[in-house]
Amino acid sequence: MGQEYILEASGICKAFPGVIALSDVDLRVRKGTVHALMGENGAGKSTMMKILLGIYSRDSGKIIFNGKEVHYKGPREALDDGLAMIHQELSTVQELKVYENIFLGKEICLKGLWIKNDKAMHEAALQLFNRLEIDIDPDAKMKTLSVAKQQLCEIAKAISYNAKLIIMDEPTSAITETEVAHLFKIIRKLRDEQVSIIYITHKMDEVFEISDDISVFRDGQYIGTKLASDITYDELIQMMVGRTITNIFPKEEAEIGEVYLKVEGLSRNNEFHDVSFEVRRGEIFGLAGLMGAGRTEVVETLFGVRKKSAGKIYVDGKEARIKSPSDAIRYGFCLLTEDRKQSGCFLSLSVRLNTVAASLSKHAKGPFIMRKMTVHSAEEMKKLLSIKTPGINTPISNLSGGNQQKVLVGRWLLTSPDILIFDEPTRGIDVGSKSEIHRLLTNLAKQGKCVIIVSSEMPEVMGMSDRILVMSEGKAVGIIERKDFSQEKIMRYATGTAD
Amino acid sequence: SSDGASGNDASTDLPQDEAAEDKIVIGYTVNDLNDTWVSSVIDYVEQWADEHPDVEVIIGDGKSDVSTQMAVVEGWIEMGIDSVCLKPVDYEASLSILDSVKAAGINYVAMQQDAEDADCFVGANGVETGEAQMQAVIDAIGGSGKIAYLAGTEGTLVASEREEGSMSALEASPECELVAREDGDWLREDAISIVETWITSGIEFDAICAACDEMAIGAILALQDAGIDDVVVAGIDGLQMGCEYVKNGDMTLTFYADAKGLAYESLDAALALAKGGQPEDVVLKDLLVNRDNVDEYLALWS
Amino acid sequence: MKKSLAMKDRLQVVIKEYSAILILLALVLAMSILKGDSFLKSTNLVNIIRQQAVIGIIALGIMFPIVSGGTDLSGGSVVALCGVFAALAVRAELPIPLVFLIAIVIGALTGVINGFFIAYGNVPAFIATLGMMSAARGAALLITDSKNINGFYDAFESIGTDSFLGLPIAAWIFVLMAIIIYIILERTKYGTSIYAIGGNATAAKVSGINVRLCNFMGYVIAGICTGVAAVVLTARMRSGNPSVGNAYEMDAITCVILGGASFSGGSGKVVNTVFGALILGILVNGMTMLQIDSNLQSVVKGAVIVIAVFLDSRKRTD
Amino acid sequence: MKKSLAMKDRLQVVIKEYSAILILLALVLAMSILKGDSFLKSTNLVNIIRQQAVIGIIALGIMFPIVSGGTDLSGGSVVALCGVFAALAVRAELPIPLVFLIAIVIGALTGVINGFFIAYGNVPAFIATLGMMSAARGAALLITDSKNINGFYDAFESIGTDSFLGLPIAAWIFVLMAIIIYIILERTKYGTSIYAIGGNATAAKVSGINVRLCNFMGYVIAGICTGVAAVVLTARMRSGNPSVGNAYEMDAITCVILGGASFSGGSGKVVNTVFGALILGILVNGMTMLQIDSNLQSVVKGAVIVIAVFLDSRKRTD
Ligand SMILES: Nc1ncnc2c1ncn2[C@@H]1O[C@H](COP(=O)(O)OP(=O)(O)OP(=O)(O)O)[C@@H](O)[C@H]1O
Ligand SMILES: Nc1ncnc2c1ncn2[C@@H]1O[C@H](COP(=O)(O)OP(=O)(O)OP(=O)(O)O)[C@@H](O)[C@H]1O
Ligand SMILES: [Mg+2]
Ligand SMILES: [Mg+2]
Repeated sequence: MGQEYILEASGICKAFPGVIALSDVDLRVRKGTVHALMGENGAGKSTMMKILLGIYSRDSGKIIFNGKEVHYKGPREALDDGLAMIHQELSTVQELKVYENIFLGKEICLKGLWIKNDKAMHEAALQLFNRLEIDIDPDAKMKTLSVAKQQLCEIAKAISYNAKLIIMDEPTSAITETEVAHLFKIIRKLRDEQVSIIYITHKMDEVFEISDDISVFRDGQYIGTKLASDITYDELIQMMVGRTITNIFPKEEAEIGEVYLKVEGLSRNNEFHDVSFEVRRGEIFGLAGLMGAGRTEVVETLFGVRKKSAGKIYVDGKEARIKSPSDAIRYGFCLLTEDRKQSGCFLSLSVRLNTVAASLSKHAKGPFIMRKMTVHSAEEMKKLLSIKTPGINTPISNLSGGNQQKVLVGRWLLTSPDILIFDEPTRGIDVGSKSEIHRLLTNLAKQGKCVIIVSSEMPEVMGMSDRILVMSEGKAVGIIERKDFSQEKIMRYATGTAD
Repeated sequence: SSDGASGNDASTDLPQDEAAEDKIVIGYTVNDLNDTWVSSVIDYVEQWADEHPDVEVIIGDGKSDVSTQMAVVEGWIEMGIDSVCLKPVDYEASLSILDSVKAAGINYVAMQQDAEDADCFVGANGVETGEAQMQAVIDAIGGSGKIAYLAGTEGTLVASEREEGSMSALEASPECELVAREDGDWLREDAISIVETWITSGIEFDAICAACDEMAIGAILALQDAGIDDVVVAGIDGLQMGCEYVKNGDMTLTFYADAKGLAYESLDAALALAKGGQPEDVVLKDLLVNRDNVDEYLALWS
Repeated sequence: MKKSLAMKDRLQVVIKEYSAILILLALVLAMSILKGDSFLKSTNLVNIIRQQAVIGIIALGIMFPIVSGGTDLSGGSVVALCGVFAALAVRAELPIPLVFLIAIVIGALTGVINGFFIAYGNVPAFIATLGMMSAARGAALLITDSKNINGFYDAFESIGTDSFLGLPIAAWIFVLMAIIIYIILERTKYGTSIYAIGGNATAAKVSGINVRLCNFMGYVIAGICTGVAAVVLTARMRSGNPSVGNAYEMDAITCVILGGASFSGGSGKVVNTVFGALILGILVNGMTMLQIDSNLQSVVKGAVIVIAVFLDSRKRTD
Repeated sequence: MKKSLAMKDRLQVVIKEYSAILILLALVLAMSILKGDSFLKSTNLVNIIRQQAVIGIIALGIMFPIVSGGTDLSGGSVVALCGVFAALAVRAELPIPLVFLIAIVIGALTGVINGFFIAYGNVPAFIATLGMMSAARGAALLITDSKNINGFYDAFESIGTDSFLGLPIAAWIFVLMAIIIYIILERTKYGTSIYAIGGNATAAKVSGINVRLCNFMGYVIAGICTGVAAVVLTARMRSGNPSVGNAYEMDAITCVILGGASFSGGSGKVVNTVFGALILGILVNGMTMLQIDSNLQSVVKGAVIVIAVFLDSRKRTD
């Protein structure tokens, strides 16, 4: 075991108003290794990383990077020193082109001038993408890319700094297995080039696949570091949550009733065509596919966020005319969207208002909001979903990513929906909470509700669903029954190599 | 050579659409059409235009902005009109407008402010009016006492002229003291608030001299609210509203600024110039209106 | 230990949410020292409230556009347009409730136009309301031929002058409007939707809120408030003046922002807007009392507003 | 098949990005039909450019605050303040480059103050620049004692009147400024940072961009542009007038937005801002030529701006 450390942080403390995010935390990363950082939502992982980069100032502690003690005042200095980061929340500039995003802050300029050299940047971006085997047009505007592709751009951007240490804060939460495999190939190549990686994720199998060392945080405290080869799955979970979790995907057979939701020939311009399926009461229905397959578009169209160009939707045998999300909610739909920052959270508002936002009518008498009722509901959801927050009146922006996601789950539970559509429901959620959410979905199905989950995590869709609809390039290629589930089969459908 | 550009010559040079109508076209531009007094000038301009069906009068609003007024006149020059009457937003800028108007061979009537190259001048002297107003106020309080002044919008020509005149009259009367001065922005509502505040802050005054009737009325409303009725209030404009306040005794005096004179004299001059004549300059007098002669002026409005 | 931390936190939250009152207190203190005898006189304090009633009522209405993430620049012109109609109604000897109704309807109508273009036409709020600013001014001047409208009956004028229980009627109307707006914005479903939209319009839409309708209604409410303000202004001036209200929208927006609302939407409290209006009022009143040169007043006013917000935002980030 | 789609797409992109020119063409067409002979005269077209030079140059500078997600309301007052200083310099017979320098320094100074409070003091741009609007106006009036400053030498006045190669010098300055601003905003690293900050300030920050410094610089550039505009205006007026420039900031912002920039920041093209300035110019010039009643002009101007942006935004969403 090489003992040369690229990064040694010790005694790091950080407090936010009302929260102690980190107390006396250590982290040592060996040169040329992949160091996984694990911990529940709100454990302080992202905060620690932002402190390393100088985005947050630390209250106390010492950081030695590449042999010298550092006090970064901002990301600029860190980046210049060879410390780059892929952030948990997408941080792309939507109006700029892809290559402009990649070279943001480090534009290639004409010699001796401040004038940009767009051609050179375009070329360099193309080369970078080729090296990483990513198929994205560097000239496209960022906003025309799917979330997954934007995530790939972020990965490419971090790599383009030629850093000595790259921090990856949940880089795979928005991408599918193919891209994950691809990312791992890149990571291994980087490791061989003596680049170190801090890899934060909630996906257990990834950790064991890619990492050399594993460090665990819990409640802002440093629990320990182990060699990945020295620790078992259960031990790791024990370290993270302080207890053991037996079943991550607690699928229980629910009684399948009659068809409740029927979708016929749903189409939308050039996004997807002729998608038809039925979901029965008590059924968990999965949607799988590669990124860009159009799953998000299908569910958003179902929910009235996007306008359909053809097709019919039946709920309980009657045609449902859905023109807007409020129509959909009236028919008993709910939709947990895939991008919580863009279309989920009201960042400046309190956890309480975020929780009740979709069920205002339920918390009102006539036109008036009953504050007490909202407090009650918010507290209830906080308890039910074990949301970690100083209080329900804290702005949701102060919560960790996973806890924000839980608030959104709570928001939809409060609408007591009949048809639950969850698009990437456990994105960024830790193992403990993940199994809670899965249990919750199972229970809802048991109560006779329809559940549709879209997930890029193959074990999740396969573990949870009764049937899976696989999509490929905007078409529904086939529906697979639970008894026929296998990764290979789904992949064959998804890549369009089925028959 | 451009000096003698007569209407007859010009009409043959004009672009077709003007020539076809064969009308004399006069552009009449003011500093700000929405000023209460200016709008009554415009009424007389329209009246004059009705009386002269053979002449077309175009009205241009300076909107209190030099560039706007310049742009308006530059547009007219392109249209090839015969005469321009101009009440300037800004005096120096009007000289630059004057240059381009003369360069295009168009007649120029200066209003309110004389300019050397202008073909004719029609207007009153704001400094004199201000001086006469303050003198009348001083007389009304018996030659000695405390006076507060409500000025027009800072930086506007008329406001500074009137204030300059008023202050020189005040300096000439050592018995009188200026106890407060504020910019009332020509507005009634600002004047109300200012005078209310003066009263509560314990400033005592025997007279309020306001640079226009609207502000004088504002002062009166504030005084009435506070139950004060022994203060001399003076304005300038002498329009219907002001005269009514003089008539019922709330306003002590105002000055009739000759709106009709400004409209008629300048348009007559512009017409004469367009026909090749050489009209004389006209100096208008702003006339004192008080209880004794107010009925004369009220009669103008009936 | 933990408890005292919580207390401190709570205090911080209070200071943060109601910081406008601190600025207000600071100004009051400063004026009391400089000019205590006349400034603290109850008639003066009542005057300040009355003087700020018009701006304050407009500011209350503008909260809806601002909290929902938009803006409304038409207030100053619309107050003139509504005032002109109110004055015409008064001159026609219509009873007071009808005068209010007419002004409110005209105000609401301008709000409908603003709201239509902004909420349903995707026109940026700045442009739509700037257009309305220009159009409403033009309309007011066209209707009146640039002249004042006079000849009011006494009962109407009393809105501007009379008092009730020691407070001028204008101030009562301000208080009443503040309560109504408080209830609508902070106590109803609709108001919560406005905050949500300001927080994140996409998320609001996905949560089943009719974003367009709510935004639209916000501009209508802003128009209605401006209509009410117009009646108060007209009664105070005892005439309908088509060129009144110039730049009132700026003062109104300043009140809202001084009250701590953010331009990016999603925040703002009604009571703070009222404080904001009083801050502006005291500033102007104080400078008039101190007989500061009126050009210097512009400089001081600008500086005080910026520095107040500056100190405020420093305190928050600490 | 795929190719023709791409062509159509590209056309759509062009229409979307340069829609200001369509409005411009529509207005030119309308005026040519209504009043072709006088409107299309080259002297008239040149006049329009000269008339819009001042607003246009201010608008170019305001692009930095707007693209970075802020705003600048101080332009109208700052142009007066800089103009006053320029006029004092001219009266002191200083050479033209020095006059420009002085106006630019004063403009930059106001920008420094704005930028300091906004970028480093977390004061909302609206409030900081509104404060500057008030303060700069007061300062201009104080310095001049509310009077004009006259007595210019001829060479200076020629900036406002003379032509070079058929184009007035004022127009040349406008064109030159447009080119400089184009290069800074759309061709340099700094400009890209401004777009990035407007698009996503957090992303910009984590990419190592010094967000505060870039924002700060943006306000300074806006001030500098206003300084240049002030010299042109002063030369055109032949005097330094402390009350000039009222509401110029609104016209300038309108130019930028008519050019398709978004208030939320992150978008906007220099050439479109120039088109925006010409659109406003043609609108005013055209209405003067058509002899539309001036109050009606306000109504028409407001309506045309809103409807232009409305049609534009409809076309985009289609
Ligand atoms: N800007 C902030 N202001 C206040 N509190 C914050 C802020 N950022 C984080 N926190 C708090 O600090 C704690 C640690 O958050 P952090 O984002 O580091 O967690 P995390 O381990 O990354 O969790 P996740 O897995 O959900 O991303 C949380 O309790 C969170 O509420
Ligand atoms: N805003 C947009 N503008 C234009 N095209 C878009 C936009 N959003 C998505 N697309 C395109 O639509 C297609 C499908 O999008 P998306 O990748 O979100 O589907 P998905 O199946 O939900 O994938 P995933 O959820 O894994 O990202 C992609 O080709 C994407 O480029
Ligand atoms: Mg995190
Ligand atoms: Mg998706």
